[in-house]
Amino acid sequence: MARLIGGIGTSHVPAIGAAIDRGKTQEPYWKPLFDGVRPVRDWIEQVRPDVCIVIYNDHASRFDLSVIPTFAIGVGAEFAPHDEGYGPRPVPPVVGDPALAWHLTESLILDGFDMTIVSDLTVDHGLTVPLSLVYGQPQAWPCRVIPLCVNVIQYPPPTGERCYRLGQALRRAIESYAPDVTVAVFGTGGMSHQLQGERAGLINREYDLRWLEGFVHAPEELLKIGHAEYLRETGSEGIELVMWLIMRGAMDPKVREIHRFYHVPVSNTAYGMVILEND
Amino acid sequence: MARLIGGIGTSHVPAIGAAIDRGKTQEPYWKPLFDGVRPVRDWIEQVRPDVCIVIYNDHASRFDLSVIPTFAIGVGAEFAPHDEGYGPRPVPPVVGDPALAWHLTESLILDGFDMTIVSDLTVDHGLTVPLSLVYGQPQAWPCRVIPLCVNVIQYPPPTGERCYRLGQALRRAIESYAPDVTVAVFGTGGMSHQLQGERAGLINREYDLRWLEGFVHAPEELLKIGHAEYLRETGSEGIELVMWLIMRGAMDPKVREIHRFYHVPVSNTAYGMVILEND
Amino acid sequence: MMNSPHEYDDIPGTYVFDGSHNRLGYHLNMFCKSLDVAANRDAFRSGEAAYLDHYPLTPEQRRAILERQWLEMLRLGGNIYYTFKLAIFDGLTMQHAGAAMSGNGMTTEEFQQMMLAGGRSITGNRSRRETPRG
Amino acid sequence: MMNSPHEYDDIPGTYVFDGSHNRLGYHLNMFCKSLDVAANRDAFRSGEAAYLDHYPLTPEQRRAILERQWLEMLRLGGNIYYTFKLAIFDGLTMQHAGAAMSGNGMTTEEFQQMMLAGGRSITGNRSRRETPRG
Ligand SMILES: [Fe+3]
Ligand SMILES: [Fe+3]
Repeated sequence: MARLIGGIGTSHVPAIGAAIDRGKTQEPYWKPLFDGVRPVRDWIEQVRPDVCIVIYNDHASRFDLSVIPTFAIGVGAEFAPHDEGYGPRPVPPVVGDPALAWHLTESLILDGFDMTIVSDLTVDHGLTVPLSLVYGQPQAWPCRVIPLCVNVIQYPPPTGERCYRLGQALRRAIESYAPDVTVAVFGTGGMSHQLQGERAGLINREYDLRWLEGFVHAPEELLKIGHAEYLRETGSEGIELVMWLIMRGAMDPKVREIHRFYHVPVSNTAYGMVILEND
Repeated sequence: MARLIGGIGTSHVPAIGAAIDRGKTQEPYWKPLFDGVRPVRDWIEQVRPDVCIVIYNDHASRFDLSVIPTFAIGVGAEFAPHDEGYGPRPVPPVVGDPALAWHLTESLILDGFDMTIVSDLTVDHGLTVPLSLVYGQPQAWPCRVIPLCVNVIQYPPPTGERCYRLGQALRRAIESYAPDVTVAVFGTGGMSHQLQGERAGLINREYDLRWLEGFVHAPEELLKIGHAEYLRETGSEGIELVMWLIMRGAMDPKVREIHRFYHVPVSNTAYGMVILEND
Repeated sequence: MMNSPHEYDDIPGTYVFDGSHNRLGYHLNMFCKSLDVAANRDAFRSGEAAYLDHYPLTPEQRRAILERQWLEMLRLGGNIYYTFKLAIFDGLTMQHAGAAMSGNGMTTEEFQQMMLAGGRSITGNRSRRETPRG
Repeated sequence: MMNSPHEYDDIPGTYVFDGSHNRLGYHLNMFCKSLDVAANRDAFRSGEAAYLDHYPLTPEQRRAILERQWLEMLRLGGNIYYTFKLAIFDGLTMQHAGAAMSGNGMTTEEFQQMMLAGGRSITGNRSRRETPRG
């Protein structure tokens, strides 16, 4: 039977990918960040999941305004890195797990989640930067990957509550899969940041730290936070945090916290990471 | 405040569109059908909704296997008839209602339904045949139309229960719209039919009639019907009936039945129609 | 192709287009979908085999398409709404396709008569366990 | 453009990309999206005004694009992930765009310094009611 072995929460700032790709991780600007996330490398080396379900958002890359899915799942065999204007990132192609992805899709839809099923999917920094953070620069990614893509660009994104419920359904779906595979779930995006408007550059450290504490120890209390509060307190792009709640919903209510790290700034963003195991 | 003034359930067999387009409605094969649906013309003439929300499925027309949304809503200003291999149907373009469609989208997503938002949408017989049945051959459709497109081609479609809940949420969404417009909801597809395989041509009159009776008077009892029962009893394409349940969920639990009609065959399909008003 | 058992597996003469069928028939169906475009229909008409070279089909899928084996296409992952695009290309009706897929030599006229008489009966067609066909 | 009031309306300096913004900025954003394709970038580079003729833009949107008025594009329905494609085309960074949108003459260097010092403070930036800017 498939088994969920842990969850990672991490921002997915594009500049982190560029820093890794260009070998800048030991430069003064980057060293504090890469030192701070070092434990995730050790942890993943130890738990070695067969499959990573990466919850992320597409940034006007694969999808444009013509069709905007709220929740899309990638059921294809391979996902090429998308060209985001600089050429595709020099990372290995992302290998899917169609059998498990279709199992999850079927389970989630029958469980009342209205997934969009995507066979033809390129993936942008939202998905590849977390892989690079966790695995570094291997010749091939050492896990299969199932992309779970969430709309957070077009208002309204799904609510935090809905995301958490999707995570709970994802857990049921994983555990009803017969083959004996190990699965990790990544919730990506956030923390506070705003890329646009006169408030560009907004960071709300205090709110982020309080939210992270709740995220680990009392996630149900975060579910009543509405979009207006996220937009106001964490910035127009900080609302990406709802994606972390999918990962959290997949984990047990009580978890063991392996690592927590917070750092400002990364580009225009506050960076956060947590690693969780079921207790 | 917007107001839901009634619901229509109707099959959307492409041959019905062809019969109307070619002036064959009084031929012996077609006369019983068009006599049977006549009351819908009188009813719509009387209630004249400003907007029709048409729940239908796309038949590999606008969407293909690359992206399959479970629930998609058309927020565009106009929807051209799709060329399904015979050239587009000679019917007027379908005019949307972006303001209401966006209101519904926002309300539904915040209410926990994971809509795919579609701005660039052509519509096939699933949507245009019901319009022709109800309105005949006008120069322009006398209502604005919001397409609500449901996956029923790729297993698994949303469950009947989920569809009914979507209908209830749709009702809440309609009634929270400030402008004073009248709205009708069409549930389309079905009744029993199977287009494919050695069972092609399957019709299950007895099941259809019992289901219709339950649909009108005890819809909650239909919600426990699973996909395997629909596939088995109503044929592989009869599962389109789940779309009627979205309309039914939007109506009151107790309704006034204005009309009911059932006829076999239309092409390879059992035809059904109901007209409902809130009591 | 891994496929966990489903309650619908015992329905006779029915090819439920689930994830397994989607994976198996993806390119077959996308070939059919390409016939939506007039220029593609012309290209296919002027050389079917060469046109199919653009799609990574299995030899069985290629043969089923070229020989218009409507039932075989479903077995190889075809979805009726896609394969029917090929039937439309050939100028065929849904009654023709229905008769051809019946797999018992039924003619189009016999299929039409069956529909006029109320359609194929559900009796004996609910489950492989109850059908002689098994 | 009809827009029912939202709780987020009073957040200062923030353009929430909701349905109203989507409708207003649809073609502006889809123009930006077209720059994903190298051939389109070449075409735009060799004649910006002519390239824009292919998109049904308002005169205000055209001007904002041609003059790289980053804030104005947001007001006219632009979404930052789309308009930033134009900034990438120009070889600009997110810090440049951030400084330009600040609307108070801040330089890119000052914006970078603000980020290094912990970013723009939330204090005074929660609501139009509390900001002098109103
Ligand atoms: Fe992001
Ligand atoms: Fe249909």
